[in-house]
Amino acid sequence: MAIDRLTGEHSLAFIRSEQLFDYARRNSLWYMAFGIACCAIEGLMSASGPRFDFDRMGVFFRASPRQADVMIVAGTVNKKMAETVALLYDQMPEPKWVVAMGACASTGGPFREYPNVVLGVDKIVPVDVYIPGCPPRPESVQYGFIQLQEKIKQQTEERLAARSHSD
Amino acid sequence: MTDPRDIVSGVGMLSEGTHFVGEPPAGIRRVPTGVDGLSTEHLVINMGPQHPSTHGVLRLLIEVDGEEVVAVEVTLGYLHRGIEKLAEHRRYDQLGTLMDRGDYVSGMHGEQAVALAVERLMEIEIPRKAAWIRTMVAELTRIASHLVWFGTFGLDTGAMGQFLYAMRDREAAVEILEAISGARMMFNYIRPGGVVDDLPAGIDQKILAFCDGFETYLDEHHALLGGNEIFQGRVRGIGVIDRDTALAFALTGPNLRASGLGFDLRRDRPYDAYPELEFDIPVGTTGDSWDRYMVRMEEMRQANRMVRQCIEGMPDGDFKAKVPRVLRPPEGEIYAATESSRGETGVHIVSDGSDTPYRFHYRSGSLHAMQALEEILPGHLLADVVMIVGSTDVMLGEVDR
Amino acid sequence: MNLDYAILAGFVVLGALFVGATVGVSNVLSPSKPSERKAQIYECGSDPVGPPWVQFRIGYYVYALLFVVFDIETVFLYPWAVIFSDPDLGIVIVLEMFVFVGVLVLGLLYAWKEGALTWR
Amino acid sequence: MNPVLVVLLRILAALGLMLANGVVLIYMLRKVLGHMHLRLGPMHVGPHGILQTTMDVLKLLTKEDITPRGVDRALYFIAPAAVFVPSFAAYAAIPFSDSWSITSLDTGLLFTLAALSLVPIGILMAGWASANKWSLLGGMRAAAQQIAYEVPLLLSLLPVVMFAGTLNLGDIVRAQSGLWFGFVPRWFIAFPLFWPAFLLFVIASLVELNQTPFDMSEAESELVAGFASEYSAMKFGLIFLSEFSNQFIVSALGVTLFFGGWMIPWVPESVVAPIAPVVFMLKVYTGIFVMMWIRGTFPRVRIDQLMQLGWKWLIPASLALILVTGVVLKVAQATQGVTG
Amino acid sequence: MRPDPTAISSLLSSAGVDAEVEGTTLGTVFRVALVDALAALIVLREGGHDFRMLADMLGTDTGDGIEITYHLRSFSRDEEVYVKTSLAYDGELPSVWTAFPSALMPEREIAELLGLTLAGHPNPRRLFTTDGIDPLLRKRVPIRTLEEVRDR
Repeated sequence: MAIDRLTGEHSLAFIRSEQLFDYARRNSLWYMAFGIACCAIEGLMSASGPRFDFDRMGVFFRASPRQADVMIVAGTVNKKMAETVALLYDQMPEPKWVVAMGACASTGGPFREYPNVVLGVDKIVPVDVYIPGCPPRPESVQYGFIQLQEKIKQQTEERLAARSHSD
Repeated sequence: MTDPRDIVSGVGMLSEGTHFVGEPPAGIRRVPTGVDGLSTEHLVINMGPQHPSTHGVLRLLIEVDGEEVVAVEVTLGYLHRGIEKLAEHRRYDQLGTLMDRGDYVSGMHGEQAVALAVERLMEIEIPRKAAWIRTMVAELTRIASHLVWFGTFGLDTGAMGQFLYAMRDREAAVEILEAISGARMMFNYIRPGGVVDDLPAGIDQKILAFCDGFETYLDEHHALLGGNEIFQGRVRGIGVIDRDTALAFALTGPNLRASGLGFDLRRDRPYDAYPELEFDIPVGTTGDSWDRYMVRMEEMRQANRMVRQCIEGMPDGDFKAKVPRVLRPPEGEIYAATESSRGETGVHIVSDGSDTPYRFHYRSGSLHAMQALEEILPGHLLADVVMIVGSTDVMLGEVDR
Repeated sequence: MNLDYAILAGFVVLGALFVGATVGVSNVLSPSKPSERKAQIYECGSDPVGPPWVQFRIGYYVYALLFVVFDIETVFLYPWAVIFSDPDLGIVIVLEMFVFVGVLVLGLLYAWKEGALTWR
Repeated sequence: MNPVLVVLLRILAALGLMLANGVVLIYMLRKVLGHMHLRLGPMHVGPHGILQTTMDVLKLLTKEDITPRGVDRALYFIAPAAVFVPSFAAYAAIPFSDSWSITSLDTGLLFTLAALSLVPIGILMAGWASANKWSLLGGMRAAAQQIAYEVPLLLSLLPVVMFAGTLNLGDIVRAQSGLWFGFVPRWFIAFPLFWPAFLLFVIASLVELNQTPFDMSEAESELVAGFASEYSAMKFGLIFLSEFSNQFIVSALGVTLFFGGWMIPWVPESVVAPIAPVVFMLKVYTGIFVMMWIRGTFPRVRIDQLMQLGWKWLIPASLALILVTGVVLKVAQATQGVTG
Repeated sequence: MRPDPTAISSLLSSAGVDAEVEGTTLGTVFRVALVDALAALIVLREGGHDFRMLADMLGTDTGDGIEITYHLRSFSRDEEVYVKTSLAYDGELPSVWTAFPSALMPEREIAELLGLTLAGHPNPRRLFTTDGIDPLLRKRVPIRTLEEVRDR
């Protein structure tokens, strides 16, 4: 994504450096403090609380989207909120990820029949990890973050595989 | 008697010319400051929907002069998800799930309101034990809910520690509620006719241990935050809602009691086991943020006392009355309300005799507190806005519904 | 010593170079996907309302003026403090300072009386 | 050796120290706050999460650098440097031991204070240039509080200078060597006369550092991220870094001026000399720990209360302090010749 | 808690408001004409019964119009009454905020979700939804069907 501008996308220099940077990225996932509804209590408050303590994994909150890596969509997104979610996602710097937390953010949840509710936040922004539950327990959110780390890890592995394939 | 029009002064100050989401309002207005040629321009700031301390998705359009707030307009609807509409398509025993997600921090009170309304409409007499269990879980929920308020209020002032200590105690309360109902937040435990299930074996020891611990923890919490000079300096005399304003805006719950009017549904419209319990109702004097803080702290203490009484005097018997599998209340209309953590949580049901309500209305304490905000915020500093919003403890889930 | 001041100059130059270098390296390493909405000023997830650069409260500038006076006076106090312990100067040095600080205090009192110290 | 090389090496050493400080202090903050809040803090990267800050820096290095539309471009780019350079330059005069310091400026104290007081100008620049209302308010608050507390900070250190008779930080430490009455170390903090000065210094320096309970310029619950709201990637990282570096500088100043710098009481100078820098660093880190402790427990003051406190209490108090100290010192000098 | 209906209806008629008393499961309900609603509320507030709080307000789509219910509470006498009035679909609802400021937002909500217009309201804009959304609480506006939800 970056050194590739100098050395090309399949260069070893690029892939190796991305391997290092992906390691850094997945261990320093700062999320944007943006609680919409019920899930915010479980996913953001309890999560940073003494019992679950996401800080252990380097998952830490920043209030401004300019300094965030992950957006946790924690709650029902309706048509009025959709613009805000999209704007905040756009304002985050690359590389960035989205976690759809709970049934509402994934599909609309218990409110999916109401015409004002958006059927899942993936209609607005690309979602990387879906966490089921209404609301998911903080442990589930933790597991979701571990899955996100796995996903970041896979990026470089896929690049390596593509390189050996092209050779 | 005060004319309400004297109380309401700032309404619509920001709304010269119509503006909707995305469209800028009139913007800057020049206001002469008395010095020739020197004038201050007002700044219009968007606070929210994404802001660390608007407690969800509240959006305040604030017009400031320097840091002083001149006018405020509250914009709602970022969490409007149609609880009232969807309830018209749910059976009566399913309404609790929606109410849980309305005021999501104190779900039990919403469920209780629905259950009371349906029981009154169908004239169901619930067993004594069911009433006692309901009262106990409602008070436990009140503790859990006020702890969230306490933690975020501390966070609003910049005291991180209080938030984390409050979360620790909340985890303990939530664990008990989970053992009873099976869920941490969305309980769906109180149903028309009683409760879903009996108390699990051995839970009374756990609850008593929690009550003992919480008594001392509460003193610690109060000493840490309320005993701090800086904190007192920030909340005393800030955001005063006097009695007339509180009545005019129909505030209920702790916000009303802080203004000096001791109206409490648990005592004045008794329901479930409250007539048999002993508890005090804290009442404030001036209605400033400090009074609201003190009222809520004392409510936690009283709630703890009630939980203890409930456990000690828990009667034997059934936990659920004999109710038909599908509830079909007779045609009619009913209003039932419970004293929730944020005020009067009322349920207004219009029944047409079928198994779903014809019209379901959810009256929430937070919406009315929200209206009062527009009125009391002007004149304060920007930093106070956060404190006042925090002290009224609005929950956007039940504002937008 | 002259070397000391050379070092100070070096600090400024090298510090600026370091900032430039890190930002430069970061720009090489980082992806860049500019977009219209990304470049929009952040305002809590809504579109900004009105421009931010307004004529700010006059109170701030009054403080700035007061500060300039006090800060310069304070800097004058430092050379005085350095030679304060010199036994040759005796009690006179204290009396002189009473006059100097007295003028400052008078100024402060005047500003206080005019209400310039009240934050609004 | 080539003097240019010497200069370069010394500056690079300072740069290394600053970066190391930033990394260690951010890790320390997260750990200290974590344990105070019944949590663990970073645990996953390296033993006890010791590499956590390194990961954060690496990540920030590879984040996209956003320049929003409508910012004042020149100022927006200069601001991180304007925050970073002065706080870096402040390392120049800190005496780590009798012989170890990057320079031994004769005006060391004045220079360090001057460097520190330049930082808020960078903050104001960042706040203004960002074209963001929260940033603007943050920058304005930073400027206002810096203005109000610059004077008490400068005045609170005057008694020390009056007593020591020098502005050279190394010489000020040397003036604190020896024992008083044979058992009280001659550190300035041991003299009751300097206690009010120390109190003033602590309050004023916490304000200058934008530290809790005076962190109004980046008050997270009020101003989102304050003056840094619009900064992303490494620009934000540099601002963040210099903030922690400033903590180090202020703590080092406090140790130098009041706590006897690199010295250990009752232990002869020659014994301490080999480990003097370690002693100094330990003292400085203790000071920073206290700042973090305050940060973990205190709520935030409101801006008008802060300004009232500054202009109406601290400035008159510090002026009175100078006069009282002057009279007491002269009287003592006349009667027994304590100084000399 | 239930006040004496005769005393209140005589109070209302003395102010020139015709009110029909209904004793339902809800409580004491007075049905008044739309034009009299504000006057009735003011009388209840200022008359001897001291109904100082408009505790709640709701609108119902009855099938042939909109029915508005005002829920009043008196603290000095510990009484609650309900005042009902009806108007046609898309009708104009006169604001009662001059008597009870707590009606400000509920009125906006009712007007928006039941498709009414507000008269005499200082800020008669939408409260919850964005422009172009149907009055969702009307019975004619359906919720999404299961098929729509499944297809997403």
